[in-house]
Amino acid sequence: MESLDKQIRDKARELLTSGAFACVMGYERATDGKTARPLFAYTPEEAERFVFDQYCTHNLARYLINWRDNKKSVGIVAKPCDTRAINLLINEKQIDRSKLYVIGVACQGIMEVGWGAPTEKLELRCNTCSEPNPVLHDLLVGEFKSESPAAAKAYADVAAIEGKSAEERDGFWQEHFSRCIRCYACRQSCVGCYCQECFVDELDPLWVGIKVAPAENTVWHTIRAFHLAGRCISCNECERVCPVDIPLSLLNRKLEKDGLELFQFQAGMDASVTPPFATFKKGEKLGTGD
Amino acid sequence: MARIGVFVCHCGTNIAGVVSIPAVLEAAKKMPGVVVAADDKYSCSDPGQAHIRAVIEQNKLNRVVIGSCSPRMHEFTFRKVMVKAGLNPYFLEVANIREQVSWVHSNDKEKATAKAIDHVMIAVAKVARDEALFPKRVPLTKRALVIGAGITGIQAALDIASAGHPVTLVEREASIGGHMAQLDKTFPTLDCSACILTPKMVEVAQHPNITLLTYSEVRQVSGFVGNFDVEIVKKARKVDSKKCTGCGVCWLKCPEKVPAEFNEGLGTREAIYVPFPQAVPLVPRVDLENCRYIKYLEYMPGKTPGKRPMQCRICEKLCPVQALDWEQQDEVVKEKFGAIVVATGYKTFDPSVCGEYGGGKLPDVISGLQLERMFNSSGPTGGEVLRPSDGTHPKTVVLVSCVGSRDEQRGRPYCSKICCMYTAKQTILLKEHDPEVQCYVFYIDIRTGGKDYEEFARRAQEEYGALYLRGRISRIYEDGKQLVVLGEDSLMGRPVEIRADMVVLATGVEANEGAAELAQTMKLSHDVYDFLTEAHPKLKPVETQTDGILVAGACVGPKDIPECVAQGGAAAAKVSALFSQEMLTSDPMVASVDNARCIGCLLCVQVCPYKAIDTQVLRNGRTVAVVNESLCRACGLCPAVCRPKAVNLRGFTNQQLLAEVNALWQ
Amino acid sequence: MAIDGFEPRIAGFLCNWCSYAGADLAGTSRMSYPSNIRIIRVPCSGRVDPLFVVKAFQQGADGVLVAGCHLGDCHYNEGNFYSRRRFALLAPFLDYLGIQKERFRLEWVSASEGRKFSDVVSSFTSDLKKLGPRSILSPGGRE
Amino acid sequence: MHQAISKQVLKAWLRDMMVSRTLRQAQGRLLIAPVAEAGMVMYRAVDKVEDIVFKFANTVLSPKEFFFPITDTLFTLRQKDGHPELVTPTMEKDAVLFGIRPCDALGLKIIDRPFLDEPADARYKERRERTTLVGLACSDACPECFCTSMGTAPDDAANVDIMLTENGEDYLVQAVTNKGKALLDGVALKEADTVSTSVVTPKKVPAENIGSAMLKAFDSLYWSRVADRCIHCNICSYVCPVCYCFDIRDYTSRGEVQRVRSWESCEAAGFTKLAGGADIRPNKGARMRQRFAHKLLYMDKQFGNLVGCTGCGRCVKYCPVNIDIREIINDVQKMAVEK
Repeated sequence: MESLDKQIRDKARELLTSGAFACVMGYERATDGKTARPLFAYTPEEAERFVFDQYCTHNLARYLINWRDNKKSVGIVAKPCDTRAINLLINEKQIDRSKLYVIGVACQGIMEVGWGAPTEKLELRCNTCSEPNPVLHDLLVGEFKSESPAAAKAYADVAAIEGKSAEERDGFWQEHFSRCIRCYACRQSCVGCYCQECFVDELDPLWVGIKVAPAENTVWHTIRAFHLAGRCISCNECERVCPVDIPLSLLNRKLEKDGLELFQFQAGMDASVTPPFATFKKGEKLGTGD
Repeated sequence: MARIGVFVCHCGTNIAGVVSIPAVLEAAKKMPGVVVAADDKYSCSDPGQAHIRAVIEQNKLNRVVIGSCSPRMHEFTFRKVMVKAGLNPYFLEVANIREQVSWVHSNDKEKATAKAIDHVMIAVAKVARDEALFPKRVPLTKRALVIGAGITGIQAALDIASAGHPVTLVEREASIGGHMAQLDKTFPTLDCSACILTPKMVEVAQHPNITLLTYSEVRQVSGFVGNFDVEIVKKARKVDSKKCTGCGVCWLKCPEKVPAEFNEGLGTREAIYVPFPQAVPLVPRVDLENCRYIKYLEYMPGKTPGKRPMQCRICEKLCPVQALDWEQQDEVVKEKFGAIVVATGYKTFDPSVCGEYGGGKLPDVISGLQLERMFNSSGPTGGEVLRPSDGTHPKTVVLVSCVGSRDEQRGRPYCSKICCMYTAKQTILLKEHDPEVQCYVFYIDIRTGGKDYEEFARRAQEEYGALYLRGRISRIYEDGKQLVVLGEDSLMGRPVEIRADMVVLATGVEANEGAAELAQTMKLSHDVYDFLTEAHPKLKPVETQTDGILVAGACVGPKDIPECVAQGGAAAAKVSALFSQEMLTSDPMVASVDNARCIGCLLCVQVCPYKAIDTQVLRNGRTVAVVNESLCRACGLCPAVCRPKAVNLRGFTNQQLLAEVNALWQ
Repeated sequence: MAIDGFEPRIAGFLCNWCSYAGADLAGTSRMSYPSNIRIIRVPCSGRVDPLFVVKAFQQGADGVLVAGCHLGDCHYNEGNFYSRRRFALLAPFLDYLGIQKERFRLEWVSASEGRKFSDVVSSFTSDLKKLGPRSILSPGGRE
Repeated sequence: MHQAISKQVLKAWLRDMMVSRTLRQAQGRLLIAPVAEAGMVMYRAVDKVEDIVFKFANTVLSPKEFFFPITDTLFTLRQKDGHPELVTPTMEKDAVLFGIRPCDALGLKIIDRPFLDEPADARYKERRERTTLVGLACSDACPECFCTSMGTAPDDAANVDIMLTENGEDYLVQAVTNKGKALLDGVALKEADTVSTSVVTPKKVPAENIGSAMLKAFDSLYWSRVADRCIHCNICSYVCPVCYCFDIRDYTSRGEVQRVRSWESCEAAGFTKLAGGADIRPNKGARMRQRFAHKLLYMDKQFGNLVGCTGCGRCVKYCPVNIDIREIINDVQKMAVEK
């Protein structure tokens, strides 16, 4: 079995040599020499820098939107959760599948990393992962997993919050939201957040005040999460990048959990399925307004 | 700069008796943008309206809030006042302080006043964000398309044409007339179907405003009310209808015989034929499947092994006017229409799926429509009721109702509405044809809603001696020359066995073939049985969700002739009303898309109930949504699902609604 | 635990065709109900963006009512089916954030149901009185 | 000879500051100090000395957020008896910022230029003048920091009022300014017996003449290649002790208007969007270059002998996609040589 690095480099070199590809996105070593960072290879030579290991945390599908209007094709190294993100973008007509080459990586799980601080601890998303194999790919590297180890405990932490009293929940979130510095890194890292102008940046109507205050922050976080309802593919980049450690995945996965229960829908699994807010069933029982 | 005037109506004591008008005026004067606040005894009265106009002019107001009764009452009245005062009518908001305040909170005047002030504040906040709106006027094509030329379509076409508008009537079959042409007599009057239908058919053919396109199908529909672009395929008859005189020599001499569809498979027709003698137009068509010359032509290029078909062409040789045109091809007609009436009718349930009734294998188990053809003197049996197996006259006839109706297991849970009545009619006609006949009817319920219907059904039993047995048939099988009908009489609670000479199945009504496809072509919705959906089951029975497209007759659901005629007329009336306008005025309160914000996810396209959102490609190559203002009904689903807030709904914009929310409890 | 003298604030988004007309009918029929609700007219319950609901809570609402035509009766055929899906997800989400689910109601009130409208406002008001005021999300937030 | 303060006395001193028993001040001072919050260390106003964290690598946000807050109400406009009334906020009490690192103190020194050069920013000026900085020397170097390359050092006392350096059980005390001396007035200091502070040596970065190197690399494609992976998340600007860009807007609520200044970042799309929709930095590469050019070139040009980086390393640590200013400085120097 050839190493993942070599398989990715070989394919990337081949794509870039063909002339049909503008760029191949993958990972290279970060400046700490241990962790990884995104690499955009434009030439076959640059493809030699590709690596893949359990520190390749970034969801590169986030960058695909930058290539939306490009005439040439692009290649992308995608973990299973990243491939769900690609499905999301295809479903929302943001990318053309025919101009995309997906090097799917069967994932062994990603470790929690900070710059210069790789750990041996699996990330939260991997502990709650329900799909360890790429849902779409043109080339598969790595070995398919036969079962999902984590699906059962996917929402234990969400259920723990649900189990608290309303006052406790309110206190919990206000503590976190009041810490928010509104850098919008959560949005910037998100595959689903590709609006030309985010509602939070809009001046007219002014949905969210400029003032960084708990009430405004709450509106921001509520709507940010809700705009991802039925769309979040649980890559958890938002939480990873948050400089003040707001547990954003607890918001996203609450909506994912309820979306699964109410609409039997999980984002990104199949690009051809209509998202839950764009359809309905007349007789369905949803617990609200039945 | 907004200069807002607030007018508070006393409504006599209706409002002023509960709400403190001075307090509301005082509060209103402090609201942002308000330059004047005034009151009226009755704002809607002539003096009230004149006062509002005067205050608007004196204070150079450009926006107005009126605190009064519900906007559902007088919004329109006050809009007209705005116009008279020289303002755009959409710079007006009505604060509901009567129905939703004074009339419901009379027990606490203080709280009622506080709520009235808040409602005025909400309206002031909204009016500041109002935009001038201008209705668009678009020309319309005063030409109607009627699809389907059964009795419904015929009626609709005649009524529209009589109102003076050109109509194109499209019929899929070679002749107009539809199912009604197949019937012998009609219930409950027993008048001859052909006698009442054919004059209308002739009238259609001769009406100067009606263009008849038979043997034609609608292929594509685009556009919107007043301006539909339609593509119609005129299928090749291989007969030049301009030359043909309908003399009939061709079909009399055609050697090929095929089962006659018009006669429900009883008897035969030729390969060049008219479906029935009174066909309109009386122009035969060549059946491309069965014509010997056509088969020969198809054989020649490939020269596939096998017997070479004969070249025939007898019809061509005999035709006195050389009307046969073997070169004739399908022709596509593209035309503009202002309105479309869909009257595509129904088909009857196919009983061959029902094993217990012999599954279509027993020759003497026939359908109601087959019996109709036998009754008919121009039918396959010359008006004699004969057993298909041996041509003898049946003496014991069992009629079975609800075949393919009220049957959950076969996916037809609905009542077909007409079968009870036509079964009763057929028992009478059977008896009239042969007084020795004894009829038995198996039924679930006898449904006879309609003028003179119940009396008619009773006559079948009481005067004509039809025996009605309540219960289902469990099995029909052949025993010698007779049929054994096993069933249950559920009123007596015992099994029944009848030895019958013939069984007639009252087959139910189904959506016509291709109904769902046609609905998709026109972006109409249909139910799970493929019946088209009307805009409102009670109040808009012939309208659809698409303006300018009307539905009538059995394509919406099972209907009898009087209903179909009424619906055809109703649809025609709607078309005439539409065509009475010189220009169409579109409501300016519709959705619009900001191209710069649109991300092209097209969620709006998916949720729009009116298919009013299309896509367009911008110069930079991006695909974005675009609203067809003529189709938009302003429900506001699209702005609510639009994450980047690229879609907005005029009159209820994000800016307006957010201003209202922000004004709550100020 | 009811708080003496607490008057909850309710923001009501009513669809023009059914619920707003139902509220009018309550008035025409002089059916008295608590004055705690402030009404915003919308064309359809499907027009109500979740943002408006969140903003109403931010603006100090103790409860938010969204009301539309009964399912199947929507003036626009299916608008309320979409709003039901939307709020079926939003309501538990707000609850999760600490805004109890009792503070949000999605109701179907037809134009003939003046009585139902009055009952809905009465019961919502009394439920909110029991729940008490919302402590957080005062306008402008905490400094 | 070195003065020192025992840890016990230090805590008592900090406690006293808040209530001002010994400091002859009408009211106590606001004490801002590093505290632990949700697993991070942040500067917060404290009311209990027990909450203060004395050993920490560095805080997530620099103490810039106290002088130039994330969100700052400049004034409030409200109605009073039918007339508009303008209310300008002022500090209620004098303040002490305890535990500032030399890198962050240098950061304040740097942004003093834009904020205090005339016309001075009133809000910033008041906070600066009424706040005493008590520095805490670093006992460890973080893997990401490079302060010695940017003109300061782990124990640099130049930009604080008082410098504390951990020395066994005590802290060495340097009263640098008069403001510092005043704060120490009456505090029981002692003489340090031995001095055994550890010497910390952060990594070096070739920052000499970086300005001229930046000029040479200005038009390079390099910037858009780095920007390829940038997600424009603003984190670098927000954690930076020097970045001082902001946006001002009016904030209305309940008939009251506040003029609010909040942090902004040159990395955000639309940061330079002008009326009419034009954007002078419309692409990612231009925004990426702006951040580094501002720090390494423009500040020097504008204020003279000033580099807008203190080597605190926060941007390196918190960047989600590893845009590493040290790598960039290296690359720029290399490009300059090649040119």
